[in-house]
Amino acid sequence: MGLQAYLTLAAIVFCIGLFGVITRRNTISILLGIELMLNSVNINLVAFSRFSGDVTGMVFAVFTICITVTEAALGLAIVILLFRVRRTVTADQLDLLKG
Amino acid sequence: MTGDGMFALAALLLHALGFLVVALVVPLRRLGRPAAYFSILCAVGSLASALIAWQRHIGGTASRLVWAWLPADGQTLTSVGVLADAESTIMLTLVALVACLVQVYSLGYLSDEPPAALGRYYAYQSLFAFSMMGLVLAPNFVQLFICWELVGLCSYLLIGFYYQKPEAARAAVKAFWITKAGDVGLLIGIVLLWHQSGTFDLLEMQGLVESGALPLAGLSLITFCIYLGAVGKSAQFPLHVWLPDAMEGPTPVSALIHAATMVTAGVYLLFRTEWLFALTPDVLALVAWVGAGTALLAAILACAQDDIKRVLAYSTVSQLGYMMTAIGAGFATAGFFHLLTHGVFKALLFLGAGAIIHAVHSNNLPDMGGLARRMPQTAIIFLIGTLSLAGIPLFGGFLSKEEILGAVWAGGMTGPFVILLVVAFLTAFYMFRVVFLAFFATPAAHDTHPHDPPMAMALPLWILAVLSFGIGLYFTVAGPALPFGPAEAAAHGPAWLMPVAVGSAVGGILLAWLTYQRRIIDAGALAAAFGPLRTAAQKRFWIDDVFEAAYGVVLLGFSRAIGWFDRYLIDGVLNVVSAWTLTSGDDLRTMQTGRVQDYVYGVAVGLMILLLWVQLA
Amino acid sequence: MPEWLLPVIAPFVVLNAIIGIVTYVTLLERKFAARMQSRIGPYRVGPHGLLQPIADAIKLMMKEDIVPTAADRPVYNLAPIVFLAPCMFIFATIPFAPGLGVADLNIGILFFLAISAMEIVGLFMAGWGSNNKYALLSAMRAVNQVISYDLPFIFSALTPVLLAGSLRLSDIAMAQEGLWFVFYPVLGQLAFVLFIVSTVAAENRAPFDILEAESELVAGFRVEYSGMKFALIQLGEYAHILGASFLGALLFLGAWSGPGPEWLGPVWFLIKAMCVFLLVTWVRWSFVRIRVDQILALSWKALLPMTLLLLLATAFVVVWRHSGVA
Amino acid sequence: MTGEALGFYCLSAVLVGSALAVVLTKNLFHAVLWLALALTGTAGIFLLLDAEFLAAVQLLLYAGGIVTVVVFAIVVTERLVGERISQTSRHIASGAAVSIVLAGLVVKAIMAGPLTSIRTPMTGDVTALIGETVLTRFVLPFELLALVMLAGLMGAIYFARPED
Repeated sequence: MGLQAYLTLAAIVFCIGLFGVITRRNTISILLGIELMLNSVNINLVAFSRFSGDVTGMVFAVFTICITVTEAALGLAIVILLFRVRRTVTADQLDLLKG
Repeated sequence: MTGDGMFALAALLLHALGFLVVALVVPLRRLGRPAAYFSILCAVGSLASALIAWQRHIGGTASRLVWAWLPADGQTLTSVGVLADAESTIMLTLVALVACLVQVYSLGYLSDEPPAALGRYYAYQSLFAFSMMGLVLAPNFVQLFICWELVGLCSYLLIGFYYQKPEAARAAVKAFWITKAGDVGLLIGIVLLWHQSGTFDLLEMQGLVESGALPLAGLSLITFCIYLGAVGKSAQFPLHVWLPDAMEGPTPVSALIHAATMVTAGVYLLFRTEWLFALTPDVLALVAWVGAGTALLAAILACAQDDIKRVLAYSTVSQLGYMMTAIGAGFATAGFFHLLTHGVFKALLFLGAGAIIHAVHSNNLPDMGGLARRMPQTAIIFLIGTLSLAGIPLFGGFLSKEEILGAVWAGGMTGPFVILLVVAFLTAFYMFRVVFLAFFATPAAHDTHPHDPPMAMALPLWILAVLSFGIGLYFTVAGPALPFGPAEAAAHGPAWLMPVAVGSAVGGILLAWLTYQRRIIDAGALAAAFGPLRTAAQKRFWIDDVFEAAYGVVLLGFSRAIGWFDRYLIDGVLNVVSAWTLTSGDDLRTMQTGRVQDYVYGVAVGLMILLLWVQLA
Repeated sequence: MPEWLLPVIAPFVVLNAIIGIVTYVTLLERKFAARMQSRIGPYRVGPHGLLQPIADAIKLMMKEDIVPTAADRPVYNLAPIVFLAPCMFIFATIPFAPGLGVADLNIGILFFLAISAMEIVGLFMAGWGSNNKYALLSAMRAVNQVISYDLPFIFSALTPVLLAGSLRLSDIAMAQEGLWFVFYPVLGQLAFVLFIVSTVAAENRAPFDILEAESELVAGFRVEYSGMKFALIQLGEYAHILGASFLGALLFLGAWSGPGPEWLGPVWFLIKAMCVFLLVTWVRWSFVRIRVDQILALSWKALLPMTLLLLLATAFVVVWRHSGVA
Repeated sequence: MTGEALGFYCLSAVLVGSALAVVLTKNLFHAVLWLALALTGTAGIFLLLDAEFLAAVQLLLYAGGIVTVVVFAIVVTERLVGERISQTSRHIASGAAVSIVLAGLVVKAIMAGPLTSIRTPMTGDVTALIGETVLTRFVLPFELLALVMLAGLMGAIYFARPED
């Protein structure tokens, strides 16, 4: 399988994740969509790395995974805090920034 | 030559120094008396310099000391400095003298003021003197105009010295605005003149006029505009209304304004530009007629006043009318001479009145009476001033009045001449009315015990008294060797002039004596005889009312129109604009849903468009 | 035997062997526990109760499969499989003798740890899918505990990795030809103790069995399960313990090394693994349960720093020895 | 069809299918489980790309870590309150349109480019290489990453601290 196949797969997964981020109402679901998007990024990194024979991409994937884990922990902590304060995790109602 | 100019400059700058030090060194100003001493010191130095300058220039030589100022198009548009000649230095001396004496006098008169106010007063005084001197010595119209405005400002500040008093504040504003109305004319005139001649410089312009290089077209308008400035400043009809109200300031200030500064500025301006006015005889005739009318009007008004300062104020207006008439008749020198003598004796009268007020604590004539016995010095001094004003021989006023009457007669103006004779009669009458009522009539019930003023006030009074008597005596004894050209001498009127003039004055005195001292003629009956006139006089000929009405109708109406315009048109446009902004803001802000997802959505759409663009392009 | 058949046969054999072993490991534990408590244990079925596990299995298979009405059916049904799968997968990486194993990956130990961490997903599915308060609480506790103890578990397992210099399990086994890592001065003993403690906790066994604490949560996350599904969960649990025991034997006890011919290697390995298993069981039946907060505190405040320090010390030793040799 | 291709297509189907399930399923808990499957599928993709280490890390951190944390969050926010929040979505049509068009455009761009399909052989142990690279060339980012993670964890602890 060529590089194109992997990249295409990653692109599709990315767009599915994007769809989730755009359409979901629950904050946690949005987070899931983000995880999907980041995951597809990792596929890209590893694929490029493998096909170019350079390990750098994989190193970056490792970094990405670490950052993602941190982000997930932090994001969920925020979700919990939000819930505590506003008794909801529906993104529609978290619009204090509304102009 | 230059060295001669230096003394005039020194006289000018010493007052500037006094002002700057007193104004800027706040602790000194707060102390009051030390500031006053410093200011007086400067004034004395200034007087000495002015005297020396006068001495140097008495022969008629002029010296110019100027520095370039306002560069324009690579050349100097105008300069700044001093133009010292016989006329300006003598005027300078008068200003320095009166300013110095008034400052000394104020030390006694204002001894009850709080120190800070006293310091402020002396700062104003120094600035006032400096401004007037700058005006007197101005070598060009620009400096003249600037100093002219400074004088207006200082009179505003000093008239409103008791700014806690609403009347004083109102009087100050009134003086400021009415003189400003004239100043607008002056400014327009100066600019028009510059447009015609291409220069601001007095000497250059005089040269142009004498060589006939100045185009005559439209010159009448220019001189009329300049005359407007003088009308405002010198309280000519109809802009004289501010001067009586200016009495709200401290009495020494009135002395300064009436005698040497402010009101004399207009006469001095016309005198300085006499050669220009000579080119426009119609304007000169106007000047003469307005001057005569003002003199009569003010004299009548003065007869009906009970406030001693108001009587003196109207007499000033009246005398300014005299000077203007002389200038209008074409004999500016006569007017200038009267200006000088008047400056001395009017300062004397005002300061004397100040001494009376200081003693009696009232401005009202009925509150006074029999003061001659209690304040003999003041009585003598005031009498000297009064006699001088009435034009009794041997006194300073006599000579200059004679000269004016002669000049007007020589100028062929019979109407003004007759008016001026009547005014001379009225002048003697109302001044002696004051003298009899204040000093000789039955004393009113006094709670206080009036006495002669303290040394600081008495000294200037005596100096002025000696001067006003001395001038008359000197010229009478030394003969008609007046320092004013042969034309003046030739203009001396016919032989019957002097007896008639003196007679009318004595007649006025006699009438006053009969009415107010002997009470042979009932004052009420006299008033009844002139019923309508008296009523009119008490109403000040409704001029103030006319002004008020004009203000009400014209100014308020105009303001309302402007207000309507502003409220409904300008604001309307603004409201429409702001409403539009608000609505569009409201519409636009719906984009800001505050939901992060929507922003992600926007990013995705943007990315999509970008990709589309890249791939389709 | 054709070459391609080996990858098919090997897992099949291993899987069946594991199932068999696990079945009898339960009997071993019951007998061992009974002896500790001065009982006899299963004795009736077969000689000395040797057929008891078979009987249990048959009994469980014949039981009615009950699904609670409120349960999240797909999740509930899938949970045992998801739970069991990683527990079985971990054996794929373990070499039972030189060359005898499903896949001797070059990152074997990491893979083992990763797969065993997946167990929590099945556990949670079971707890959630049952839609039962006890089950959910149990799952929550499991999450807390597993997350907390995964780290010390991994770190303590990394000490032998550092000593051997490889992530490949067979390399680690080979490295102990001369000296079992459990006998490695200081480091080995400390690592082994920490490993045992972490294993007990990671396997949710007493004294760290708060997630199934009978007196509080009845039976924990599997309270709603019955019949074959219950059997699968039990199987998975014991398989996991067995896998951890094999790992312990491999990491610290020299794996298949032992006296006798080479074919005895797997036997030695099994015996060593059973020793580790009995050690864990011994702990299980000897200590009383401790509270949730105590468990978490022990992990974060004691085990984690200790394992980290140990790892650091090991790294220093390794570097020092390498430079010393060089 | 080679084994690799077979594996790729199977894993792709699993990955795409479970990803779709993540964003489409109504039950939040199911979505998380689907995500776990998707992540596991990704680990499989990594294996196909000879990145065993990454696959292991993926399973260890993602599948083991993130999924548990997410479930934890769900429980804290939803189940313990006692009400079941059903998953709803909004502008599905336009969101789907945008996503599909975007995917199409990206895939078109990928297909347009001349991309290699030959794997450059990697010398040596990939895991060891990654380790070496991390500790030599990328040691500074690595340390920074450690710092970021520390800060992130402290932030998470701060956010989720018990209410005083």
